[in-house]
Amino acid sequence: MNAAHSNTLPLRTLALFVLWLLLSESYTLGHMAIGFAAALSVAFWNSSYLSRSEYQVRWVQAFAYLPWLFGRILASGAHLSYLILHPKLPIDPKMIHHRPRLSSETALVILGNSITLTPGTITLEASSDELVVHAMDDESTMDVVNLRLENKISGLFVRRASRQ
Amino acid sequence: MTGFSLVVLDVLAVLIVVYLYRVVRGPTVYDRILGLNGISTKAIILLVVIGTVYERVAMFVDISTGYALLNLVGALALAKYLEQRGAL
Amino acid sequence: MSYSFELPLLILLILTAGGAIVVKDLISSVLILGSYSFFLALVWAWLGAVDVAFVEAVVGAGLATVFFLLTLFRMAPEHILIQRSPPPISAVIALPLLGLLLLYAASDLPAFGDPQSPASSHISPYYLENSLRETQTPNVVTAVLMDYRALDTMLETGVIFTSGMACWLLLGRKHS
Amino acid sequence: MEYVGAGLMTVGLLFMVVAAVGMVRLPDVYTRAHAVALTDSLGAVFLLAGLAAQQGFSPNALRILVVLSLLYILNPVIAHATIRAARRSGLRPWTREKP
Repeated sequence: MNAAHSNTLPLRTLALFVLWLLLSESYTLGHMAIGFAAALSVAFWNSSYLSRSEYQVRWVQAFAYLPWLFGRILASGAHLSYLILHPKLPIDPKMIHHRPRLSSETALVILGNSITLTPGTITLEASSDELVVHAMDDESTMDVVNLRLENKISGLFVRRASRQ
Repeated sequence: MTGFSLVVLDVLAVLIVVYLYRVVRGPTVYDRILGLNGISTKAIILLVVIGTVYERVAMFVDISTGYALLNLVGALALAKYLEQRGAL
Repeated sequence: MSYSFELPLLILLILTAGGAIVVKDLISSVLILGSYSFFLALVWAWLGAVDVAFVEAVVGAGLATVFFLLTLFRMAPEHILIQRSPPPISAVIALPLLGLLLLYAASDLPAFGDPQSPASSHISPYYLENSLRETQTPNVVTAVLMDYRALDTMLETGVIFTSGMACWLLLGRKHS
Repeated sequence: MEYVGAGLMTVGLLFMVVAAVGMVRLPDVYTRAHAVALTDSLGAVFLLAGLAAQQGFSPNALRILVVLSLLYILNPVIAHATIRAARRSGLRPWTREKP
């Protein structure tokens, strides 16, 4: 555990503890003590899983991203429903190989998750140099091919001023 | 709104039968896993709906959260194993 | 309380139980048993026994499935297929008779939710009135399980512990 | 608020019915995975959001939203893992024109 992680430890503990308080609805001293101990230990033991990245999340854009993603999910969900309910089943499944230009691992994970969440496309393989995506038809692939998703996600991160 | 909740419960139960058909028939083991995953998603939602019907959401949400996490662990373990071993 | 959701649940239970018997390989059978176990948990939840539902979902649908699968993965692939011999004649005759006998016995049970049944008129009121004062537990089912039936539950825990140890000993061995 | 909740739940149920139809009609694992992802991402989200709306602004609505976000995060992971296992074990995807 290096210095950067212990900096955020109180913050993570606080976030988990607030979640506990909201969910437990029991504010006796004993229960709150248990909750605080649990939050602290979870935050502490998971420290080693946080990799210190040179990117920083821009929170405003991150919160704006979720509704936008949901809108895309709705649109492609309607399209996929049309494909499924159409009597002739006009699907044309294909694999597309996509080379992401994202360098941060977190951004790559978010990209893969967003692709899978959007109906009509599912991430098959994700590595830093290639994403294999299975798509229902040409129209579903649009968001991946024309880099809309990717540009959105790369806008969520900003390179941190290097401290070393 | 209890009447509407009951309708939701029954529709979900009927949909589960469809997924069950996929689990029983599914040509490959992956079809079965997918079907089971769909069933557990629906069952998690069913638990929350039952919780709202009984007006004890807190307790039922606990169960469904636990089940969602266990489902993740089980599905991931299974997928990892099948990946190493190959199709049956 | 209406019966409109119990019937679909019970039908699902029977379907999954039948499906687990019918399928050809053990992995599918285990997966279907997992969903069976989950429907059982839904039944408990619907009847208001939340703790039992929780245990059923965690142990039955989660842990048992994973343990079964871990065991299957240690087996040779050819042993995973089920070779089923036709059932013996005596079983074909005797089991439906046993079922009829059970149905006949069940017809004497008090109706579900009948306020006049012995369980509702003698035992339940006592627990409902006194359990909070005697055990300080808000959930009556938990109070019955953990306090009034504590010895029983303790021995059950012993059984579960033993089986857990057995699983660990069997599965924890190194591949040779 | 109750009627908003009921409306959202109806939309969620519709998506779930579509996904179940897809589960039966679609030809192979990969395409069926799309149907399951549809259930999870739209059906579950609409249904749970409807339930939360019925609860109004209360801790219970928050709890339901916790389940919602859990499903929202975990289900893509499960779908991806299953499909990746299918691909790595050499299952060929179904295509329109037979090679």
